[in-house]
Amino acid sequence: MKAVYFAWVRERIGKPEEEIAPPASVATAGDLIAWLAGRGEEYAYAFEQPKTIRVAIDRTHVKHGAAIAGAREIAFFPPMTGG
Amino acid sequence: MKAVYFAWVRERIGKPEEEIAPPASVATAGDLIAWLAGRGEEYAYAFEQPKTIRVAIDRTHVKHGAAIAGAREIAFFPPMTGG
Amino acid sequence: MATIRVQSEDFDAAAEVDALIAGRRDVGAVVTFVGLCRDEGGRLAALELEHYPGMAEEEIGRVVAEAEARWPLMGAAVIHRSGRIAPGERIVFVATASAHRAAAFAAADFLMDYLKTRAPFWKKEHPADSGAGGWVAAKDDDDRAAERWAR
Amino acid sequence: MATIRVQSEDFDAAAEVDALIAGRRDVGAVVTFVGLCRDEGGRLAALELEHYPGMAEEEIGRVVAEAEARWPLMGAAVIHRSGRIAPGERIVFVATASAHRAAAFAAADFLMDYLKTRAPFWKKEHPADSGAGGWVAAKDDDDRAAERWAR
Repeated sequence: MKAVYFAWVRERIGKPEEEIAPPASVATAGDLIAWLAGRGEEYAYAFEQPKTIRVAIDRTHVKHGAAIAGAREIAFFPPMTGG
Repeated sequence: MKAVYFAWVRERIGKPEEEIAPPASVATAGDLIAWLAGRGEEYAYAFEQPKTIRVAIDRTHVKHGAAIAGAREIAFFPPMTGG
Repeated sequence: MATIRVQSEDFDAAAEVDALIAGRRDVGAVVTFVGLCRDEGGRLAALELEHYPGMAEEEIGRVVAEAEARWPLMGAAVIHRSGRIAPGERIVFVATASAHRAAAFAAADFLMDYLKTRAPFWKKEHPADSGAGGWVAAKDDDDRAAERWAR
Repeated sequence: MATIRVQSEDFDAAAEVDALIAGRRDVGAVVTFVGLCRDEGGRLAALELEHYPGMAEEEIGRVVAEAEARWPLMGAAVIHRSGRIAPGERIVFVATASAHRAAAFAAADFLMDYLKTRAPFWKKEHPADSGAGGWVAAKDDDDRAAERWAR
């Protein structure tokens, strides 16, 4: 699946998107945040406050408890500040 | 003092304004409405429902209990429907 | 300084907004309201707007001053037309500018509610058929809307 | 059919309103909101607006659909700019058209609150001095404003 990052999540990780292949034990958006946080210090920095991170699966907002099975694109970003 | 009329109050009375000289016993806006209503059938028709009539003294909304002493211009009109 | 005008001619809402924020870099929010003449399903040929010259402008000024006392406005404009207005035409314009959206929205909403119930304007309907026109009755809804702002 | 656009260029609010009501005689009320870039007392040189292409438009569409389900709208428009925006420039535009003002005001207010908290846009500040820019933090106020509309 494709992971995409925005705003300071993108800046901290250092890339806007990447293909990821989490193990089967990673079932929810929250699991995926924890798994990504373990991939290196830039990820640990981006996800240091997991509760702050918003997630969208296939361009729809989801909660951290949402299942990621079947997702093609998962986005991680800070709370929105548009408008 | 000058009395001015708007909307259906004006239409019923048949004139937009006139000079009036009520007796000293006419102390309030409400008194003035009652006095005007006795001036003829067109006035009786205009003021048949006194509570509906709004009053402005010298271009400021007032209640029927407001004193009219010193007023130069008293306006009588239905509830506003602008906007 | 607020813009307050009663006029028979149409207005240019965009130009009024531009004037409100010209040269400013502290305005974050502009809310506008435009009230238009509806044809009421084809029933209406036109509205005739009567007003109390002098008092109309003064009362709008008092309503704007009240809004400015309640919210931190950086500008406000109210334009109300008088005379004959056809369906689809603009009747009234309100604009408010503030640093933040909550004040701009609340002030514009307040201005319209207070204008409806306090500004001395009266609407008469000219029907599309040849029947006699009638004065529009004041709405209880408008009184209730204005009462929302009571202090 | 609502107008929904994300674009880097400025927009013409008057033209958008004209398009919303063109040829109609049943619209009685149009409310617009324009959000502008403030210079924060001279501190700010510009804002950089990042967005999630595709999702931004889709999410705005969902927010507009929610507004249309809640109020009897005759039209709605949302335009949100992206990229670098200087103080005094427009960032976002919302317009709502309805027969009556209460629906138009409520829907525009709702759209802004929901856009702020749901549409995937992020603001980064470019300071007027040479210091590093920073991402704007989401405001609790905005969350509370959005919660006003919870059902």
